[in-house]
Amino acid sequence: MRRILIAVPTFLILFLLHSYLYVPTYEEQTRGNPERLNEYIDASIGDAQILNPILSADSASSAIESKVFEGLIDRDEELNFRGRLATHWEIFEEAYFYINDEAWIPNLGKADAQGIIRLLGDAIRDRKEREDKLSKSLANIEKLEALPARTFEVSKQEKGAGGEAVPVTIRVAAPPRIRMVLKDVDQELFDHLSGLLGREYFSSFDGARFIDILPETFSSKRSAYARELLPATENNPVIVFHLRSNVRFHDGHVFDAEDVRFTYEAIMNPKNLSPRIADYEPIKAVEVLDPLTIRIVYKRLYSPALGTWGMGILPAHLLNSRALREEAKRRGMNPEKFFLRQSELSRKPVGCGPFRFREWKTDQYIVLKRFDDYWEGPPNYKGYTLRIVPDLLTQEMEFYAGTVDQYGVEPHQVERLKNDPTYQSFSGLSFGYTYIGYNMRREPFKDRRVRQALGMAIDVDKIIKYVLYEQGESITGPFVKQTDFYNHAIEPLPYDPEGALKLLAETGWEKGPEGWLEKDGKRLQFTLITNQGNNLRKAILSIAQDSWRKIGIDVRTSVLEWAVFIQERVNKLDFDALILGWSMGIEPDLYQIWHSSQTQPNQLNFVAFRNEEADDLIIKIRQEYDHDRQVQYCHNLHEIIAQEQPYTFLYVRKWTAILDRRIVIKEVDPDGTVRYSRIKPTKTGNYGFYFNKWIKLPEVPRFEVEG
Amino acid sequence: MMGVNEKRGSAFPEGGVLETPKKTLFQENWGLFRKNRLAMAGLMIFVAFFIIAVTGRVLTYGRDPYFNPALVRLQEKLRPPLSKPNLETLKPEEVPRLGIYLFGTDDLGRDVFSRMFQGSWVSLTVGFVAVGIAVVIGVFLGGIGGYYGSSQINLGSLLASVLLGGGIIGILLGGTAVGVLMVLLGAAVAAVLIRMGNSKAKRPIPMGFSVLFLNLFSVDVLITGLIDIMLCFPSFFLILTVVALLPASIYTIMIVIGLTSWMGAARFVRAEFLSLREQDFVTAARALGVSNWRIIFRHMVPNAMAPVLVSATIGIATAILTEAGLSFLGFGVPPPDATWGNILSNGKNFLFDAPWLTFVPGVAVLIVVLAFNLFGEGLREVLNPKLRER
Amino acid sequence: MALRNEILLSVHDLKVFFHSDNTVSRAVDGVSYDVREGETVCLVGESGCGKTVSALAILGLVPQPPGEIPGGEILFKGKNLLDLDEEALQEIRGKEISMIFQEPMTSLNPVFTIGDQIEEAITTHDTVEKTEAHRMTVELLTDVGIASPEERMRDYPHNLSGGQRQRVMIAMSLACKPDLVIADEPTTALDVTIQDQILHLFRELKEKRQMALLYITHNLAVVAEIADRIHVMYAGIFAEVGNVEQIFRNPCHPYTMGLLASLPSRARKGQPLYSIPGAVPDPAYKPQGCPFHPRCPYVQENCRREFPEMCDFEDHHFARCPVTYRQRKGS
Amino acid sequence: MLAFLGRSLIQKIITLFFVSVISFLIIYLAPGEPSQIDPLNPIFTQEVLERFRKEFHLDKPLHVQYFYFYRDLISGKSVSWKDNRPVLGKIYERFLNSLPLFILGTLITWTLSFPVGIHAAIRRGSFYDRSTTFLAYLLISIPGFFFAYMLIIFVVTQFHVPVIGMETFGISSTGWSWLMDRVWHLLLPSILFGAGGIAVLSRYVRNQMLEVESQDYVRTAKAKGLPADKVHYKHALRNALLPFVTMFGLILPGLIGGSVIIESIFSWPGMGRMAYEAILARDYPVILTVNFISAILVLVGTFISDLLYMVVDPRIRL
Repeated sequence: MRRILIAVPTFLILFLLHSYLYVPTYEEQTRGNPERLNEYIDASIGDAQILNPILSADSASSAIESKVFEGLIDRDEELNFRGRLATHWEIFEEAYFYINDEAWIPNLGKADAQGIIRLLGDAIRDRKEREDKLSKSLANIEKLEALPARTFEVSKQEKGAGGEAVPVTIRVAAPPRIRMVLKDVDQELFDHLSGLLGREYFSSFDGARFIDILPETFSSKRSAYARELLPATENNPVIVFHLRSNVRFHDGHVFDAEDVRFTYEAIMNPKNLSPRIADYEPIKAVEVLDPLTIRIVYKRLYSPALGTWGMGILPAHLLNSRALREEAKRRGMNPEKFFLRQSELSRKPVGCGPFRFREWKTDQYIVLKRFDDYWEGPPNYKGYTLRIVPDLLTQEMEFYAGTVDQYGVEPHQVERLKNDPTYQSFSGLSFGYTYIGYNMRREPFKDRRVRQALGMAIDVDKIIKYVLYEQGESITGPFVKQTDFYNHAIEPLPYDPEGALKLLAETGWEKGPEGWLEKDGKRLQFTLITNQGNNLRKAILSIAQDSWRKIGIDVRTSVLEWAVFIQERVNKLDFDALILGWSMGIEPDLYQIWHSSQTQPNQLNFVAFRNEEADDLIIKIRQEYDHDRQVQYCHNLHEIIAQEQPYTFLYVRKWTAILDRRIVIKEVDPDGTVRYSRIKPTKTGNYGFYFNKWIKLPEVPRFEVEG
Repeated sequence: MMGVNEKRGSAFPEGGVLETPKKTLFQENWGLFRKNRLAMAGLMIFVAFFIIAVTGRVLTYGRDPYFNPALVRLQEKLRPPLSKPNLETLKPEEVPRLGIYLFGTDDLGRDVFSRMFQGSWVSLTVGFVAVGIAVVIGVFLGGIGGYYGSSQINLGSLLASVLLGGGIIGILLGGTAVGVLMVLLGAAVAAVLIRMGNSKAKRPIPMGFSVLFLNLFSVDVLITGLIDIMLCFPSFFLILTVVALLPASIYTIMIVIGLTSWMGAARFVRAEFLSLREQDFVTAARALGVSNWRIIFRHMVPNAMAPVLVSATIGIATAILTEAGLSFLGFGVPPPDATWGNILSNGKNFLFDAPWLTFVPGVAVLIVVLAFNLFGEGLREVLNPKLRER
Repeated sequence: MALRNEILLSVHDLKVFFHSDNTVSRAVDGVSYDVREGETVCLVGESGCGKTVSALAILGLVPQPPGEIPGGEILFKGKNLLDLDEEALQEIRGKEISMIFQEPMTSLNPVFTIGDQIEEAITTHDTVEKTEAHRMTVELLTDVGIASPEERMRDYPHNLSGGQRQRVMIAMSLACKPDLVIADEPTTALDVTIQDQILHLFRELKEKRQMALLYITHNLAVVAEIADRIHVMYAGIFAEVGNVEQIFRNPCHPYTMGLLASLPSRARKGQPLYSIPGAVPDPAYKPQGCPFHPRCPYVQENCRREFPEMCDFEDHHFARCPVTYRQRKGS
Repeated sequence: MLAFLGRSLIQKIITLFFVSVISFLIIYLAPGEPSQIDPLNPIFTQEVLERFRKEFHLDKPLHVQYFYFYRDLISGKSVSWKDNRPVLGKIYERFLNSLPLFILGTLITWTLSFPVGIHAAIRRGSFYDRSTTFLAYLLISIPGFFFAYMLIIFVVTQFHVPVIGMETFGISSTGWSWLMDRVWHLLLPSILFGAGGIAVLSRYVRNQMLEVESQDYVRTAKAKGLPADKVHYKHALRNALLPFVTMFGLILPGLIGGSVIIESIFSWPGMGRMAYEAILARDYPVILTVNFISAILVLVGTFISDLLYMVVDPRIRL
């Protein structure tokens, strides 16, 4: 017995230790393994959730999806749109209005469709004599036609008196309509036309006259139906995409316009619960003109629309309803309850991007292999792997050992590794910013001066210098800093605690006996909250608390778990001040975050920023298709927001990355000469823009073009 | 073992020339305890820690604490231990009290020494309060289970308490109407029970009400059932779930750790009570007409405390470790309160740049937890005669 | 009793101390006695007087530490047992000297069958076939008066009554036909009728097996039935030594007198039973002088100061009491 | 015997019911909703959120949700809200990953604790005893993640071999060396997994042995002339082992447990991490299923330990 008790553990320990002999060292895995050079290994803290671009909403999934799937367009180094699956596209507008036969047109009186056509036609011909604005709009009209009157029926379900569903039939006898085709989208068209047709021409159109409702009990909804079914005017922007020919999916199937249409329909199918549905809701129709041409008509002016077509295109032949039914049958599941989310393809995606999916081991790794038939030519790397390493410290160690090419590097590590000859480092501004937001429903934040004073008490430059190690820049407004939309003319708030105290004194907050600021015997006290899991925000929290305490503000702090933070505090508008960040799209659409209609619980304007001028600009921005005009609106809006200081805008972080110096861009000229060049971030800070041309070499090469 | 020492302590009744030196139980145990050098070391560290923690409470809190753990000096970040502050960049009030950064500074330039000092108090509070809660609940439930073990709970009282409790919860959750109705019903049942219960002996209970007096199960079944249910939850996960879901604060953490770790104490006390209840001195006390509560608190609780004391000491150690584990996952005591756990887990991000941020709190936690454990082990040996060395 | 036989065991000036905290308990404080072949020697005394410890010392079972044997020798068949190492002692334990303990309830291992435990005693010392060991066990159990031994052998100790367990203990101690059996209060935990049966069994077995018996008890009545020689022990020393006749007829030490006076058979009807006042002193705090003096009715000034000498009263009858000696010899 | 079985079965089912209700209430009444409903993601509109809620039955009254949930669970149909995979499948996959860790950890704990504890008891008070006591408490006093980092850094810097993950990343070898590679990767996490266990168990073994060593039958065994090894390792140990046999039942719940911290540090895709991520994402089906299964394992474990106790201790017969 005693011998067993000693022998067994001894043997066990020896057995376990001897396994050491079989493990390849890091040396063998990296330098000793030439194949390693052909593979790029990325590290991520979390696993992907679902590999379907229309369903996923997390960053790990999108990292993979961006390699496997390809969109119609994307943005180039200068952030302009660039064709991918689409070679080129046109944007124009179709605009409609109903003939208002009761309106009095200046110099003409009442007019029917023909009359209006004639009037407009003359005006277009004679536009040079007109005032500037209208003439521009008129010049933009390419085609003008009258559509005859027509009648149609619409049936709807309504709730009856007792809550039961009642079918309602609406008979519409629509009057004639004018259709205009515009060369460019023009959000001010009808505004300008009303100068020609009379100020009241569009607004006095009463659609209710043309509607009959059965049963009569629902007549009260007449005007609502009229607004919906017979809008006086309608702007229908149209995008026509011309698709690239001979592009293949990873399974060899040829890509065509049907795939695009399928992707759109899949997003809109309520059964799929796609989180992207809001982006595509403004679409009125998607029409396949021929296999390589697709036309998308929008219900209304919506300038961010074009950007949404960067969405990865799904293979229709694998995911359409027939394919899903077959898959359900094969896997013995109920076809009635089998949708896109259930499909195996959400875990084994097929797209037409540069890499094809190979393997996904949950919470371990996702392996992609080069797609040799990629339309732009195959990437240099033979494989791309995303390793899931949940701990940052072990990620760092794997990186030093060379078994990971990239990891979530922290600013202080960049500082240390920057000067290491084996590594190259990149940084460029990111698209998100961090801020302190104030609940303007509450005292003392109602006063702009208090918000300004709070902002002035925090030394943002010091935060950037010491906490971010210069891996960030200050920011003054809600636009992406490297785009034109950002107004560089605006100066950031100065760090000036004395000035802050002066501002506060103006509003009645004076130092009390204990050193705290007081007003009417009440101490200036509030709670600053942020979410758990973000060390930088936690650091900002401590710094802000410390800075504010220094000028005598009694700040309490609290760090909350994400879901609790959002759902209990932010969504219920139950907070004083919070630290949070917004990750921005390039599109300057600020409607959800800054428009005054979005201040209800569960909406994103939780600080309750209300400003009429800003509201107007926000609407204009999202309807404007002209870049220069959009930029002008944005600059104005930026100024207003900077003035009002609903947030203390802190900083925008930089993308930071550390790579082995041996990873370079390799290009082969048509004559076969190979050129190596250093990886350089684009103007927008995206160093991975040329990822497909990257390769790792055994030694750092001589670069032909230095710079 | 040998029966040699059994008669120690009995004095000679008459003409006792030589009195055997009398020792109280405490003295005797203390004597034994002192011989255990590891346990003594543990105790001494424990006392030192206690003093440090209390001093920390005094010196690091308030508007202008002597050691300010929250003072940010960004330009002085990540200074190694014992380094001198750069006096040119610091305002006079920002210079560390000791003239040097004894344990270095952290990523925001805060003085690690001050933070550790404050952390000692917070860690100690977390440990003591959490264990205090666990002990109180454990002793209370275990005591009831052990003492009233065989008393039966009847349908009526169950109904009344479920209705009352459910009603109150209902009102709190917003269902006012249903809640009030339930409370009223519960009160009615309780009233019926009390009236009937009092007059039970004199006249028979009317037919319809007798069902209320139907015995369901014993108190002991209820208590052990409760313990069983609690034991079914993996404890760290239960703590994690609750801490993650509730707003993070030092109180949440203390309460949650306390509420999830009372089962051990309850079991000890229950077992001890079950055996004590049968012993003569309790029977005697009962025969003298001493009230139940007095018997429990005067006679039984002190006797049952030994194992609880041991498990409480070790429980404090565990609570400190649990807090550190929660901090690692980001659910520990939130800033600005410093605990050793959150200093440690913040520090690990800088392991290669500032190893002291990991080692100072890591070693401190190690020493204190070890001290508690050794002290607890020493207590266990002393209080359990079977393990006693002679 | 004639001194015809060889001396089997000879204990000289044995001392066993126990160390605790800062005190030393002198549990056995210099005892000497002989056990001859086939002889029954009794150690008598109240509990706590060192009887059991002195017996355990013979088998080397005094736990060290805290125990310590600072002096004396135990000669068994000429070898000093105190000098032997653990392995040599194992050879002797069970094989040549075996021991029966006070508590039959706890002295048998609850997780083995009694058959296993007895067979183990046999196979430890003799190389015998399993079947042979089995046969011998059956025989032993029959010898000690266990009915249907084959079945009992498969029982666990908790299936047996106290008397049966003690019989099993006896059987186990006899397994290797030892020359000396030490019985430490073998009947104390049993009720009176069973006690009698067991005593009977001892006498019977002794006749049959020709073994020596060192019998330890606090019960003088038992001693009268079984002993050849008696050693009355008090506080780690012998108070009086003699054969049954001498002790019972002519007790010389006040302690022995007290013990005898407290025997129920000596009490007169209607009179309360005599008991010696006080209790055995704590071995760590023995009184100076004669250890019995605080309880002694004949105590004199000298007794409080001087440790008494062993006095030779008659042929092989000694007592450690100069006071009575002076009285008897002087008168 | 049958009565005992029946009674304890009923008791355990009742307990299970209450556990299911309580865990359900904790999860559902706690603030926060599933992360699919991430309201701060501008791409989610109110309608999408409502649709998600409906899909997850979150719009129903609580008792109806309870019913739906446990119906799905018992019929094996519940799916994770996070990635739409069947919960049981997910758990099984993780279970397979955690299993080797659990087995090796338990093996290390049990094989090491016994010799250490027994030896310490036999040589009580010796230097060996004191140093193992100290070491044991040292092991349970180190904060787990601190210890883990120290170990990893030590091994990585001294031996230059990978320790993270379930196997060397991208390993191409097969057969025996593949197996041994996995064993190596198991080594550190299972040492950490077992460290606390060794400390607790060896102390327990020691105390249990000490208690038994002072029993009369051990003295009897010595008096029989048995060699010391036989006395300690047969007579004493056999008795000291009784309570440990019952512990076999109690390690059962460890099958589905797992340390989030160790698994995160070692990139081990085990149960603990899954459950942790499920908590953060409010993936109710996963949290509740894990909880339910672990409750079942606890109950089955105690049941088995009761049975085992009856088997090994001849004194207990029901």
